[in-house]
Amino acid sequence: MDLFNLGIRSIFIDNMIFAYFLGMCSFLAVSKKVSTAMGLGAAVIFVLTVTVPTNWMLNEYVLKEGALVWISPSLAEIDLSFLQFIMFIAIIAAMVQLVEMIVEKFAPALYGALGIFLPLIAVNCAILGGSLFMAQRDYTLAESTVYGFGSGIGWLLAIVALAAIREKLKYSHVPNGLKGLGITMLLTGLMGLAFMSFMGIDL
Amino acid sequence: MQQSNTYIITFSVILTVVLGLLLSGTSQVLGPKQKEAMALDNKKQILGALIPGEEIAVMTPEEVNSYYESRVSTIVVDINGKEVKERDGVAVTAETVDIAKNYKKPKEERLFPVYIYHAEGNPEDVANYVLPLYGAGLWNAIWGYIALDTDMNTVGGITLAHAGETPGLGARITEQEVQSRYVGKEIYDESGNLVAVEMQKGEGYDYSGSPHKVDGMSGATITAKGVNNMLENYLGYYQAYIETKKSSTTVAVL
Amino acid sequence: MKFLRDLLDKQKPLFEKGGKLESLYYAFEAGETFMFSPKHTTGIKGAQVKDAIDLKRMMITVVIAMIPCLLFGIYNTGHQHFLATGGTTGLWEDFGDKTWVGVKLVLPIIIVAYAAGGIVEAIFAVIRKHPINEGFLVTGMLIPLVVPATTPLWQVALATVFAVVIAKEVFGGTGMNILNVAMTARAFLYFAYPAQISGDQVWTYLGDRTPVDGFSGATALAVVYNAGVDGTQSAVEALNLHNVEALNQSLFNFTNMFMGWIPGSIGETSTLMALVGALILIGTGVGSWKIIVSGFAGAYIMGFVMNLLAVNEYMALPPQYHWVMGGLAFGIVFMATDPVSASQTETGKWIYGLLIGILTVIIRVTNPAYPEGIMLAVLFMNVFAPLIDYYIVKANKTRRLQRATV
Amino acid sequence: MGRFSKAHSSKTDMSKIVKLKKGFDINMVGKAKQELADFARAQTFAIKPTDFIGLQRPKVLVNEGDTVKAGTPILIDKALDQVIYAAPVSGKVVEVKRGDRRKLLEVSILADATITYEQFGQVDIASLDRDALAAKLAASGIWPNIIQRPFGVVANPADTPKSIFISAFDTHPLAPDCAFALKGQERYLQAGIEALAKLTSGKVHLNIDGSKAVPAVFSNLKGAQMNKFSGPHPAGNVGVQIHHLDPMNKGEIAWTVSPSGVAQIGKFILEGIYDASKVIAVTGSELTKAAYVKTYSGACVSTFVKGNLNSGHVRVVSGNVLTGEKISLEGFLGFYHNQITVIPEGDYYEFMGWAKPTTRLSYHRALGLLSFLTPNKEFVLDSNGRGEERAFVQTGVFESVTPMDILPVYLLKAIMAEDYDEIEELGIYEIVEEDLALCEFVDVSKHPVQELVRKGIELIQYS
Amino acid sequence: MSAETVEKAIAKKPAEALLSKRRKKLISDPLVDDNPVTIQVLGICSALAVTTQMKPTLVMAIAVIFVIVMSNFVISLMRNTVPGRVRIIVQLAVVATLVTLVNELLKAFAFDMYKELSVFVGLIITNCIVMGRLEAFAMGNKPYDSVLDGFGSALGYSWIILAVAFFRELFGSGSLFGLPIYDYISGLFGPDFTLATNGLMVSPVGAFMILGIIIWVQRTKTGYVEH
Repeated sequence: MDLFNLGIRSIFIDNMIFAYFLGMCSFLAVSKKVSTAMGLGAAVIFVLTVTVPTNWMLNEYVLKEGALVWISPSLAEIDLSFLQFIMFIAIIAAMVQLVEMIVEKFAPALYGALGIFLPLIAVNCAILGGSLFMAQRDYTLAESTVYGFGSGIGWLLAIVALAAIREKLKYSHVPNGLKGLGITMLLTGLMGLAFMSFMGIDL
Repeated sequence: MQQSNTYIITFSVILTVVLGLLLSGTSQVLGPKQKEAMALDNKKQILGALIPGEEIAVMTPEEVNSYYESRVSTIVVDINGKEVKERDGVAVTAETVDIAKNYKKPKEERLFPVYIYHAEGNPEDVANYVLPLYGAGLWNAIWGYIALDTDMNTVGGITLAHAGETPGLGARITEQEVQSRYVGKEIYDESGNLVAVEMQKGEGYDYSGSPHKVDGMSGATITAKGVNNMLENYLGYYQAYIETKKSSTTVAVL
Repeated sequence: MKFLRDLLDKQKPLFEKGGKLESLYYAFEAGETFMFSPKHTTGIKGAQVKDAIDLKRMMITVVIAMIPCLLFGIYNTGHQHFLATGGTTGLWEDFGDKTWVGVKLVLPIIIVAYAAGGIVEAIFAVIRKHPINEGFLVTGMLIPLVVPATTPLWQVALATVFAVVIAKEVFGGTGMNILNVAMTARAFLYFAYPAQISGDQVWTYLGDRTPVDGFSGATALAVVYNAGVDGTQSAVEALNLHNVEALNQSLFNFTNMFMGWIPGSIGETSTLMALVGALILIGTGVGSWKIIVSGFAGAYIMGFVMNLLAVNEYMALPPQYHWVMGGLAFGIVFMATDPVSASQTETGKWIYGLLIGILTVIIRVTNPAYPEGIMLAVLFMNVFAPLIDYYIVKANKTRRLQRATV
Repeated sequence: MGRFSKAHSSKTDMSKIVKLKKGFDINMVGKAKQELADFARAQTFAIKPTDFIGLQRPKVLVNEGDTVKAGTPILIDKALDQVIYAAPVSGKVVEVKRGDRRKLLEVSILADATITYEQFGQVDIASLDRDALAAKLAASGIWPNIIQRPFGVVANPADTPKSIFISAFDTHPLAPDCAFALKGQERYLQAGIEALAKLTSGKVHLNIDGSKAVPAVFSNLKGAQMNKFSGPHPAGNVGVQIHHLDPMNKGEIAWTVSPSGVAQIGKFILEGIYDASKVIAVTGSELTKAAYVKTYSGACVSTFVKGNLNSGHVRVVSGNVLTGEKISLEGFLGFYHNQITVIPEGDYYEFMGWAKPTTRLSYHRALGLLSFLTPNKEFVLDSNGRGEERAFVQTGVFESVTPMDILPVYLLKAIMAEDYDEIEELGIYEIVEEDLALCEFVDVSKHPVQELVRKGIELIQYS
Repeated sequence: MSAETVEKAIAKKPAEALLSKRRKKLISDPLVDDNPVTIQVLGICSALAVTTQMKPTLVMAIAVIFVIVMSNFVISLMRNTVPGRVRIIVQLAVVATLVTLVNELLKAFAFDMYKELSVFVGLIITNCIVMGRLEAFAMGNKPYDSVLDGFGSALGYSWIILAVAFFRELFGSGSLFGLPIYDYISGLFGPDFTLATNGLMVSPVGAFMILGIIIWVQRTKTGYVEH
């Protein structure tokens, strides 16, 4: 039940976009069509679900203070947490590469759909954000996986809904100064307002 | 520009070594300073239950440290009120106990630090016992410290903090005005049962006659409920310890 | 009428192209077409005759459908005031006084909402050179109905301005907006000034009189929520027992809630009046019966599912109670059916309405922060309506495409 | 055939029966009595290039003062020059009227007392191959009766359509009864159908009103698949019928011909002449006498209308009130029109017209619209615009008057945004203006729907 | 072309002024006309979350300026030695190192800020402006120019988030840099006069709204229209 709760939280309440503004660059850039938004969203889910638990293991067994005791108890004093950022981002970059290669080899159809988005993802704040939040909040391995997956779903929901709205907005009469980024910002704000309905939900 | 693999590898190795050295060097240099900063932060929070926030805000780090050193001593107890000096072969001090992390464990395994506020330089001349609090508010975690007078019944002060309560509503628990409502309240009823102090619904009522009730915060029922639960829980966890102290002070008075 | 027409004809050249006040043309046009439907005729090619309805008439129909809620709301505002302050407790006693209290409170809110909305509309119309939208006829009435009678007027004005600008005008005006404008206004108030639109103190106007002993001011939703937390009595019992002692009557029995003799936002308390509005909307075809039916059905279904789970007393509340508590009926009838922000495909309307009902109950039961789920459910589904439509339109395209390749 | 929910079609070996529920019959005052009136004969006749959609670069082949016979070439389209647009009557060319930038508007002919015909010779269908038949029809002046789907333009004789559709009934307001208008023309209809069957690789569909008994004039026709359609307007629109029989897909071509066009083709086959005569309905609330009259394509309507009016301020419409065109009292009947409608002109102000109760006709039932109380009443409709244009507000009415699996509002919005892919995917190939004409009528936001449809078609056609 | 002019062209160019016109433009362009946030739509992610108050926002802005300027400088120095194939990784590594430095410094010397900014310092790594400037400018220009370019972009970014924070803190908390502005104002008008703070401003929604309106105003002024 706790895991379920965490999943719901990460999708709706701690939504990467509406609560933390993470992944905004690609959120704004790739939300013009539902089909591409869907592709990027799927890629984000995929990468988040893979990198958050991976980084959890890295953090747990390498970086944290005293994490290295599994090698030798004498290493208990060693605190490598200053390497957290650089290692996390390295893992993410590497994982994205790896995922790209694996998908290309074993699921060419999926690669066709996700391929162009994967390189974009390495520098998507939401991915790094997922790992950093995981570390800050001290999740367990299971929680990390659920959290990564849930955050991805939340991100996908947000970008796909935005894309559908933007497709509809083609017929609107938006003031010149607001076209593009401006209206998308206001729209994201309004969507955030709607997403606030889930804040405080306690299952 | 296409370079050979050897070049790339050499470059990467050099870069990694340089950056790694730079970072570990910084970490070595700054490490102690960071630990100090963390400890200081902790101390400020504890003192918050005892002296007004504005006073703490103007104190220099040295002043905080020396004030804390001279006025606060600590012990760690378990759920049964027994003092814990070490666990799993590691020495335990109040400063090393992470309340938030303990909150995740079953209460039997938790460690409960107690901060004893005493006359300057004299740990025997106790003024207050400060107990940590931790719980869930409306959105996120809330925490704080409560100071009990030596009778282990009267509230000497409370400090509350939150991670993300609604500003203007639940977030008001950090206001001096709200926290001061607790001062002078009692946690035991006449028949000696632990009842804690309960924040009421609605605001603007006078509860000066009821020692276990404080005025509520309008529109922040859930946060208030969170505070109530947190108080009830933590006073409950410390009940064993409180009872021992209580009996000892009662004896002393007699 | 002739005099008025002549007057307008005389002034018209001033506002037309080349006239001195050309820039204010649309403000003039709004006034003119409000008084006189225009004389222009159909074009040379295409339909030579037109249906008798226009957007203005459609919008005013929605306003008319809200009148029962408004009148009831005005009276109920006064009634609740007298109940809470120890006045007469009979429903129809002191009819005049109660009406007067209600009018005194509600009328200024309506005036402020219309004035603020109208001014913003006019400014945008003049600057952006588009006709003034009739949409604000509806918005200006909806906003007063979804706020408590005690809401400060400046907040009403601010919320109206915010909603009209950010939720509507930046998209190009009525017909282009994504979120329901009135709901955005309410959500704005809810998040910006929660103290004045939530809690127990805001629903009943007390004035400078002191409430009777035992008066709590809580809404039915709050009572049920507390019953869920306490667990000492069933939710229905809690409702039935509420306020019995002080007022010598059960405030929240089913009939009272259905009729609307309970505290709440001005226009939302009476399920009966909302249903009268629904009849008008469905009868005239202005509101989608699909959304209304599926909305109520969704709430019932989710209420029923909650019954099956029944972790606490709130969840065990009989589903039909969800229909009569809070603003569910009003929200589904008047907010969810807004043709602009709702799903625009016929199949989509079923899904849209159903999800609103379901979400409302979920939010009510599981979200202690926002007892009133309907507002957020409508907004949330407004956000997702384009996505629903996207897939339904896509299905249409796919059918066409498949037909071609088969 | 898609998931079209409100239509039930049952397939027999030969014909289909389709029942449509969506749509709306506009019930107006001024139906034509089923009798031929003795109006004075029309004097002048015109051929208007603007009647032929897609006729881009008309070239006039005659000069003012020339004498012509019925069937003499008057115009050609330089873009499709094998198709002749011919004189409907014999007589003298009195005017070649041009508008702005010398745009050709009409060529009018003062008719002889007795019509003489160009002789093309009888056609033996069996002995000609398809292309030769097409070429012969194209050169005679009757070809423009054949319309191509998609786009609703004059067909190209070089194409072979997948099928040819004839809607043998008209559900437009005050529309003429085809059976009455074609009485006695069975022979020509039969020959026309045979000729058309030769032109297509598929079937010729003859669609008749399923709510009535099969009119005698159609009952014995052979060589065509007879389908029955019933329901309110636009059940009689050939576009709607195509949608339910054999829908148009991208890249496909079908042709449509009106019943009077079929009869004209048949007459050409059997007698070798271009006889542009047809029986039209003279209708509308403002006429003293509403009846049928026999005349020729492009007739000047003044002799039918003048002296036949019961009020002064009227609008004369060539065609019906949904898809027709406003013409003057001296104006000419459109090439494809079989009907004139005369209604009151609506250029008046009305105090609080948007709110006060009215008994005017409305598809809706909003506040103060009392027309629903009298469902069988015949209404007098005038040409008032009934409000100003606004943004689309989606209430689902467009869908409820369009018995096709098409999303009209999405299509129209895509056209407004000039989104080519969307326009194509949402079904522009399946419609022409008349198919969404009812949407234009019922629209509360008063959009020029038919104009938009044409714009969309042109975007796709010329992209 | 005469021999003379050729000779002139070959002759060593005079050293460019320390702040020549061209270099000034490097700094001023990103402030308004080519603002990384409002025009180029970059870097919105990482910092909006901290804009509820001026103080953390200012710290964040300084951190971003430091990271962008330093990384531009370092990468520009290495631009001829970095292997093309791994340049993204190298850039990431350099940026991550710099960000870690900032984080460690904050932790040691401004612990309150460290707590307040939490993970958002780390997220500077993925701020699109940083990587964007490295790729677009530092990889192909000399160190000094790169520093100026980075400084300009970072300033353009900073004033935007500071402006957002200004309105959010003022309307949302009634204060600026923690100074209770609303209280002062109320004080001027007597005890009955109170200004209510707007809760929406402290929620993320407020940030989107404020930024949207800033973009609206700014683009209307510059006349920039996105298609």
